[in-house]
Amino acid sequence: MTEDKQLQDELALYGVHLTLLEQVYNWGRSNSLWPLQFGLACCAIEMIASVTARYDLGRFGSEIFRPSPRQADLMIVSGTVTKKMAPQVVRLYNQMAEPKYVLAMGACAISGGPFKGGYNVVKGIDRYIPVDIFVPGCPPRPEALLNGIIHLQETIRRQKLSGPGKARHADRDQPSEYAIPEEGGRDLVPQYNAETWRPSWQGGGK
Amino acid sequence: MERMASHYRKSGGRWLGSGILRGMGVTLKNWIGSYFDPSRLVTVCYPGERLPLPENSRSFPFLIYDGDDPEAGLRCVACRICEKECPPECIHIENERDENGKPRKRPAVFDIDISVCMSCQICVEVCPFDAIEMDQIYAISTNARFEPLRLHKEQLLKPNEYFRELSPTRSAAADARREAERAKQAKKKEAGKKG
Amino acid sequence: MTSTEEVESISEKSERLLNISMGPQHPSTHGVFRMKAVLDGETVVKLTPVFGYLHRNHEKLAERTSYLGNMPYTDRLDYFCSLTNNWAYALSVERLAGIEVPERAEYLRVITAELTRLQNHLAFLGFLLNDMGVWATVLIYGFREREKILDLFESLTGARMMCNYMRFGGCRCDVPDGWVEEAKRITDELPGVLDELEQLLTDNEIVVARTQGVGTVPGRKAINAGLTGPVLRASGVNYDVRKVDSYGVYDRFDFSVPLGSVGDCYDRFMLRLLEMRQSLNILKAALNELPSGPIINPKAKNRNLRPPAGEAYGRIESPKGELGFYLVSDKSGTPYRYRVRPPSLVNLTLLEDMCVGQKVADVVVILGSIDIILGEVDR
Amino acid sequence: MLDLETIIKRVQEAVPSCRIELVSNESHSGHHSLLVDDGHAVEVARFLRDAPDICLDYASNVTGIDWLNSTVKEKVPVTETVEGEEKVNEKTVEKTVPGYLEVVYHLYSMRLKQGPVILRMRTGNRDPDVHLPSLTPVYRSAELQEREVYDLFGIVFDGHPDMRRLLMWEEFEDHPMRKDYFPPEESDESPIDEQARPKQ
Repeated sequence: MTEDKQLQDELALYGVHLTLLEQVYNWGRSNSLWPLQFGLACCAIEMIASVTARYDLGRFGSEIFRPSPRQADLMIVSGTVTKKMAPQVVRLYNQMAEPKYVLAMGACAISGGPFKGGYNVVKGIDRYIPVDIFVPGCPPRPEALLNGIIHLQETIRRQKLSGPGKARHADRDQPSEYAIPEEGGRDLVPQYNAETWRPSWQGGGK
Repeated sequence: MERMASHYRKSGGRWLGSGILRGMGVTLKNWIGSYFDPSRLVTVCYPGERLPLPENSRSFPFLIYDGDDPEAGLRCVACRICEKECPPECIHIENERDENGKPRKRPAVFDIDISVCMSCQICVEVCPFDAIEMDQIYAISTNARFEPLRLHKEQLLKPNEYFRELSPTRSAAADARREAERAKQAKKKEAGKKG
Repeated sequence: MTSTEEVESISEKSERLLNISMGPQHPSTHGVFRMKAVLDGETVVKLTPVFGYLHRNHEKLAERTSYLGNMPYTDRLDYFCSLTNNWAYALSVERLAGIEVPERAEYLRVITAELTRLQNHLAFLGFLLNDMGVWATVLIYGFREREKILDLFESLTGARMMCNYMRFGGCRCDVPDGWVEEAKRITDELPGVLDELEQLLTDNEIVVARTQGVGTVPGRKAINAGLTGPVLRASGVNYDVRKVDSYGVYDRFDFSVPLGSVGDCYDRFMLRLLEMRQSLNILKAALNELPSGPIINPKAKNRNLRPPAGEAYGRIESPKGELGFYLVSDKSGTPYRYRVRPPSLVNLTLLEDMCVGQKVADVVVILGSIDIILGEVDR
Repeated sequence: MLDLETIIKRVQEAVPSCRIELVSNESHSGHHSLLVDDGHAVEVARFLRDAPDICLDYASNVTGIDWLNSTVKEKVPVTETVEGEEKVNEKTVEKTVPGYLEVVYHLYSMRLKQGPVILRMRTGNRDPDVHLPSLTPVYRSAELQEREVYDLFGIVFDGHPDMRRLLMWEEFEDHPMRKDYFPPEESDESPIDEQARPKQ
């Protein structure tokens, strides 16, 4: 890859622009990330603020919030995911078409945040669905969300579509839907999705 | 005394559609204004340009040290008040121990989990030594959940000069408090020697 | 109210009836609210609200957190109005522990609370019109002005939304240099903005058609159902906790309480526009008269506060309605019982009554005109 | 504003068989309250709402409190015969006060702009299904709040038109605001908690 990059840069000096289909594809996708219109709690207000005039998420091609998961590429989990809400969040994720990304915005979505001790709070949405970007803060400023989206765009531009280490959505072995937890008598069943998540003392994360 | 909203109750404009046209006048004014009028030209093109943050603005806590050496100038004495008072319990402190296992007044471990921190600055408020303060760095985003969002002592330690730059008013007040405390201690010591 | 059996028998009789579920992910429900509606064609026959999708155990967590530690949690109740939440909680603790508040702090509280009311109502207009199908025009105008107020909050308290500003016996920090002048400038600017919003909205034929006569609540019924705030006053009931209790220093300001006459969505929407003008009057006076002095009672204890055993109920007029905190102390460092009286939840009591008989598209407008925040509904 | 003694007197005149007593409150707020027996609570509430000079037409806040069993140390005089002499000694006896659940209503008058008058009702014990009468027929504003109390404290309100859980899902078994409720064991993933976890 690095040699290709050098060659590309050299040729560009002579006015010859070469690119890979992969790069064009990733460039196109990264600049039209349509988020799901889906606000959970306090962070949703900062998410809305980042769409309005001062911060203008539209500059990054993400101003079109789609109310339907079928048309969305990016799920911004903006707020506390309660145990009553978690099944719907996973269902919405399952309904989104590939390639899809998840951005956990704010302390609550990452880890349960200040409410992590509550009986009805899921301690981080990464227990049920894979998360690509984490933006800490309570709530993160709109700039922090923009920063997270820029980070996600960079991540997308680096993704490979074939060969080893290819992106999750390009890998047919990776699931694109995850089990929806059920509401049990005392807690959600299961408490976390063992396919995607392990407690931190067993290595944590994926 | 009370105004009735019914005085303001209208049933549309003078003729059908005039209300809508008036409204569209407002949107037109805003649209044209968004090219010329600075009060309607509000977009800040982050990340290229950024608004200056006010002095009081806060994001996550950091630890202050005096002088050049972070270990020698560490203000924190591991009294663990902030750990106890932190509402979401995101601070973890372990004391340094001497050979006999007795705890020293220094933290061996000082971790803040910013994936839990709610930026409430109660740790700053309760700290009797002005050792912890609120930073203004907000542009943090990570790919991983655990390690990058858990700040260790080494990452948290920042010099007092950094704080002076961040907030001249609050750092000046803190410096004055510390100076007064030091003078009081010295006086006590002297009095003790005399006595 | 129609009972479930009745509706089931109706749906057996007629196959015209349609069950639809709106939410918890729905662009108009202002968060994670869900409504189960039974429709006859376009008309709503029955509507059941479903709560709890944002129930994050505020009250349970508060029972193990210190009195001071609960202050930042109150920010996250009604996350638009952190400062009024702070005030209500501080007021209850002050009643419980018998703490006096210095004059300057009271003025600062009034100033921040009225600024909160302004930015809440600005955002409310945006969301209501968004629900009506204006998409984002008014929302963007409203948020443009709201950002200016949030800048004030940030330079005073350090945060845009989660201010955590008030303390038992006063406020946490004094105003920075130039803050009062900046606040005055914005207060002088805002009437122009309100004029513009009124010009944009009040005689717009579509707004009038969508809101007048929709979701009407008579005053007697509103009182019995415990509606408070703008929703109650739109039905013509003159009840504003700022006037009735005159907590803080509200009795020193000359302001009037706008009232509606019909109690429909139009009145609720108009009333907020008028209320903003009154808030500006209070703000102007408070900023001019801001006295000097301490901002916190030096005798007041915040850390390790252990109020005497007993209970207290403190309430204020938050932008949504009457926000109350009921605290029971058992002399320990944490409240024995900590209860929030959420205006957003109680204001939803009459949601079904307002919606039945209306078209399904009006449900969205009615919900928008009540102005709920899910963080407070479910806590 | 009528004082509570007068209100008690008026209530006893209007609803003769009801038991109503004053519960005093030592804190600085001075919010004393009225304890009503559950058999007559609805009648009392209706009287308080409809009497023209009391006119408590608005129930602001409805909430539950869980009081656990508590032990109270009491000094009891005991007559003992020591060496032929009769002596009155004071002896400390531990007494268990059974716990109960309590519902508190904060009533205001919107017409007279007065209040609050605080009504309380108590259950006899802390059993899983304790019953109290619902005041929703009198005050519609109690509808959602009583449902919340049922959900979180497990008090069943008789006469409530729609007694379902408000916040938790239907299959949920516990009543989480009770003092003896503990959330289910969870694998806690916060690094801080993990550090605090004893190393195995």
